[in-house]
Amino acid sequence: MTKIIVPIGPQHPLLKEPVSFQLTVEGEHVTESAMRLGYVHRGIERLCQERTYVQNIHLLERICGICSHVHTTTFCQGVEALLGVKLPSRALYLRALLCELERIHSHLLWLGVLALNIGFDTIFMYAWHDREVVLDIMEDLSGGRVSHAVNIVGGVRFDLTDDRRVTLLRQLNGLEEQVRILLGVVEHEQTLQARTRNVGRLSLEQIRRYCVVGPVARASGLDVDLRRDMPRPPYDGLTFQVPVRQEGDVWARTLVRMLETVESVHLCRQMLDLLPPGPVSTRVSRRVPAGEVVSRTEAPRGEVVYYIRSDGSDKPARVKVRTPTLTNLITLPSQLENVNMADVSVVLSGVDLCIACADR
Amino acid sequence: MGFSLRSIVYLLPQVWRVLRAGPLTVQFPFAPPELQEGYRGQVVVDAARCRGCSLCVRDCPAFALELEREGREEYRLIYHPDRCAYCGQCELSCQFGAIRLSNTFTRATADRDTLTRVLVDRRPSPPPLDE
Amino acid sequence: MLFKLLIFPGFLFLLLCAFVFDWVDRRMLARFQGRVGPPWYQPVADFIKLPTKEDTLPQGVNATVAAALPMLALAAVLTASVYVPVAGVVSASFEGDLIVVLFLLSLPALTYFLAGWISVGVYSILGGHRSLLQYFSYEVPFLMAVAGPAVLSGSWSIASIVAYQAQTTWGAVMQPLGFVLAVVGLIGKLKRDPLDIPKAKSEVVSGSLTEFSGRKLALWRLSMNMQTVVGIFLLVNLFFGESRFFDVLPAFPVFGLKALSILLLLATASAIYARLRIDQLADLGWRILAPLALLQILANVGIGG
Amino acid sequence: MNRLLRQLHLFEEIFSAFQAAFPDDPLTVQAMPIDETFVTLAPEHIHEACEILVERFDFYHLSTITGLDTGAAVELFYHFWNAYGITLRTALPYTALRIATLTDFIPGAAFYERELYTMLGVVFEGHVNLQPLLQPDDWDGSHPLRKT
Repeated sequence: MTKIIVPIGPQHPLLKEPVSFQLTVEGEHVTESAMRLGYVHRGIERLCQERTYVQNIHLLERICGICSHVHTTTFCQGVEALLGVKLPSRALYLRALLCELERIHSHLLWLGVLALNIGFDTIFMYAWHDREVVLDIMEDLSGGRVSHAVNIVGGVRFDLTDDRRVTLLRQLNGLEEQVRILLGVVEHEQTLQARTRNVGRLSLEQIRRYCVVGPVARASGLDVDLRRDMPRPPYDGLTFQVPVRQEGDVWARTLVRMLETVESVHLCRQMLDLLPPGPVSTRVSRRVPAGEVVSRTEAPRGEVVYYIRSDGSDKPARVKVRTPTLTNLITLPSQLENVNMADVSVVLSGVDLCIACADR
Repeated sequence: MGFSLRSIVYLLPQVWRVLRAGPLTVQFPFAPPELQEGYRGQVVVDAARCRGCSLCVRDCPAFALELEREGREEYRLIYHPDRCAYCGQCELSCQFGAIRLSNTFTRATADRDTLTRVLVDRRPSPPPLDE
Repeated sequence: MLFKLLIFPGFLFLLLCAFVFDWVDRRMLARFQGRVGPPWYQPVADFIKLPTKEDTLPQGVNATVAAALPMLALAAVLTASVYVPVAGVVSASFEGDLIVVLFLLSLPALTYFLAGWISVGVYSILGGHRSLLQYFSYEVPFLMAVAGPAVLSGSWSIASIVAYQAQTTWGAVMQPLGFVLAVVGLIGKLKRDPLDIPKAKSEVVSGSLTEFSGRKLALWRLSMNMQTVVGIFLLVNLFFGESRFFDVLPAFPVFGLKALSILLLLATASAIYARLRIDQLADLGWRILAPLALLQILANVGIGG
Repeated sequence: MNRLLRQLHLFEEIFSAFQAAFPDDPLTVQAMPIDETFVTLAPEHIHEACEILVERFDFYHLSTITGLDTGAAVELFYHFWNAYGITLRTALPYTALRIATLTDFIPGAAFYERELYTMLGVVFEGHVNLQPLLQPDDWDGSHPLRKT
């Protein structure tokens, strides 16, 4: 059979962000793949060196259009460690609350994208409608739907009244009902399973060698979650499950993400119940003492790592950002080997591409 | 693989439920957008409170604010909405509560030149307002 | 005769139906998904918009063939419509017209494949391949399912099948399995969700039609929409023929109601299923649908014979 | 507290393993905030040290490799993680910006090394595909994160 080269990207209906794949296809069979990154490289690491810490928070928030809050959280956590300040515990709770809301939003968005890519428009609409509930909550709490700009070095910028807390708990109950419907679809719906089972399989050994993080790793049996394994307040005081599956295919990733969404709703509820009183921020100096720090958090897609080095001025000397998508992208060539052309969309959705994150 | 009649038509009951509940979306350009109370929109300024300290200009991450200073008390605070990221940092940086992001939705415009706005004008002879 | 060909149940009526069915379909799907859906004039607006767009073709494509293919598809569908009765009114009819209609309705699939074949884009070629594979998967069960009523009534004329149902009862009641298979086959024929494999957006962009634009694309769209209408009308005639239970109501609204019910079935199917893979469709077609269709025909021989 | 003790214990073991493997290297260890430990090594020992970490102590997860131009040298940081973070740091002089690749036993390091190669000009010896990662096709070969 003749070989043809099918370009996927930089612009293609399958991709939501520019990245390029060159697939060598025989009939309907993909034999080889090559990937090209860098279409949305904005040089954020370099820009960080030329802005103050205050400005950097807003810059780093724009690395990702989905998990923006977790980036600023990681950055602030690192800078606060350099400064040696201890945050009021209410601030930590509110920060984590928004992180968990963001996880729900990210996973629902991802489910919608997967559904769209396998031609399941209804689930796409449902998932994105439920995500809209989360976005509305976040907009009300922080002022922005995606870019919240609530983190400051030394705390957060928003507070929660008691009335709002009660309505929020009610909204979360409704949300859980909706998420459970979607979870049921993932568990039982026949055509969705037909498309996602046994596709893009990664073994535990591959996962470990490729240093894969997040739901992709957990779907292959790697039991790792920084919220649990590096317990920091407030997560050390909360109870939650880390869903792990052994199958390692796209279906397992879907299930893991949906189960995580349910867990996140539980976490939000716990945090609202345990929300301690007190101030939401402390005053800190604009200059950060010289030093270096590695800050890690569990983003919706996995571990986010920031390396921050300060030279004592109000601008960082180096900010290194490692986003989870970059690690997961490395696995794509081995996942794309010997798959059906129709499964390419499933495989690419399965790793939860966030090219803006990977390119920075 | 669990194969049952229910798994073949799993979504049917849900689809009927949604059908009965009616549409959930709004027709945006024809209907107003749904805004939350905490929404951070248009930048407004209380000119009387502004002291021209330029703290907001220093902290603005998008370089959307500009202070043209002609003397100690003579200055203009200029705002470029085309650069603004609506992050609200200026609101936080302002020590006098002069600048605020209001709960108003700002629509997109095709005309960039009309965007630049003078928020505070403290020049010796400000031009007449009716012009 | 000319009135029948051009106005009712001919071209103009079909055009109107194509727009109405397109709108109803989109609206129903939107409501299933919790959306508002397009206003009633949207299909017309779409159809007017497309011819005003620039009509381009990639280099190396035979312009005559590219222009002829959508017209051929449209002509085949229109010719088929001549033999399909609408509420008992039919332009032409003879013993064996069902076979002609089935043949004419499979012509668009061939033109669709050729459209991909002559095109130079990779997506078009992939889409063309897929449409042919899909054709082999759905066509046999569809033909067998549609042959069921003919076997039952002992005639290959659509009018006699309708008349036979008037004496007994709806074909869908006598052969429910055959009806379900025919609907599945129709979905495959119309390349609708969940069997829109040849034009799956996330995989092959727009399949065979990726390189088409302007007037040609408008013609393609029109032929697809008309195919939907003719296919649904055919199923109504074969499986929901005139029944004595509805004799009290005028024939035309009843016919419309039946056609829209089948459209509702199609819309529901697109709402509740994900797109299948081409090998899964071949599996479904040959391992499940074809044997079931054979079973139905055997049962029909038993009843009718 | 238990966690902290385990951490101390583990790092003592790692440190003595390093000392045994590289007797001539003046190793330094720093405890950093947020559960992180920095170990400074000579560049030629990095590959073996990483192998010890991965094979003997099961620090299977290489979080990333950070590169940093201090103005005097190019520093590299290998961030490993397994419940605790450990970072191996080394400094390469401008005259010899070469270091052995980790991709032979950690294929996941491929992208980080490619990025460092383009951003700072560090050559990873043995890397099978040392191509630009983020730069466009007409990249002029300059290194954006270099100070000079």
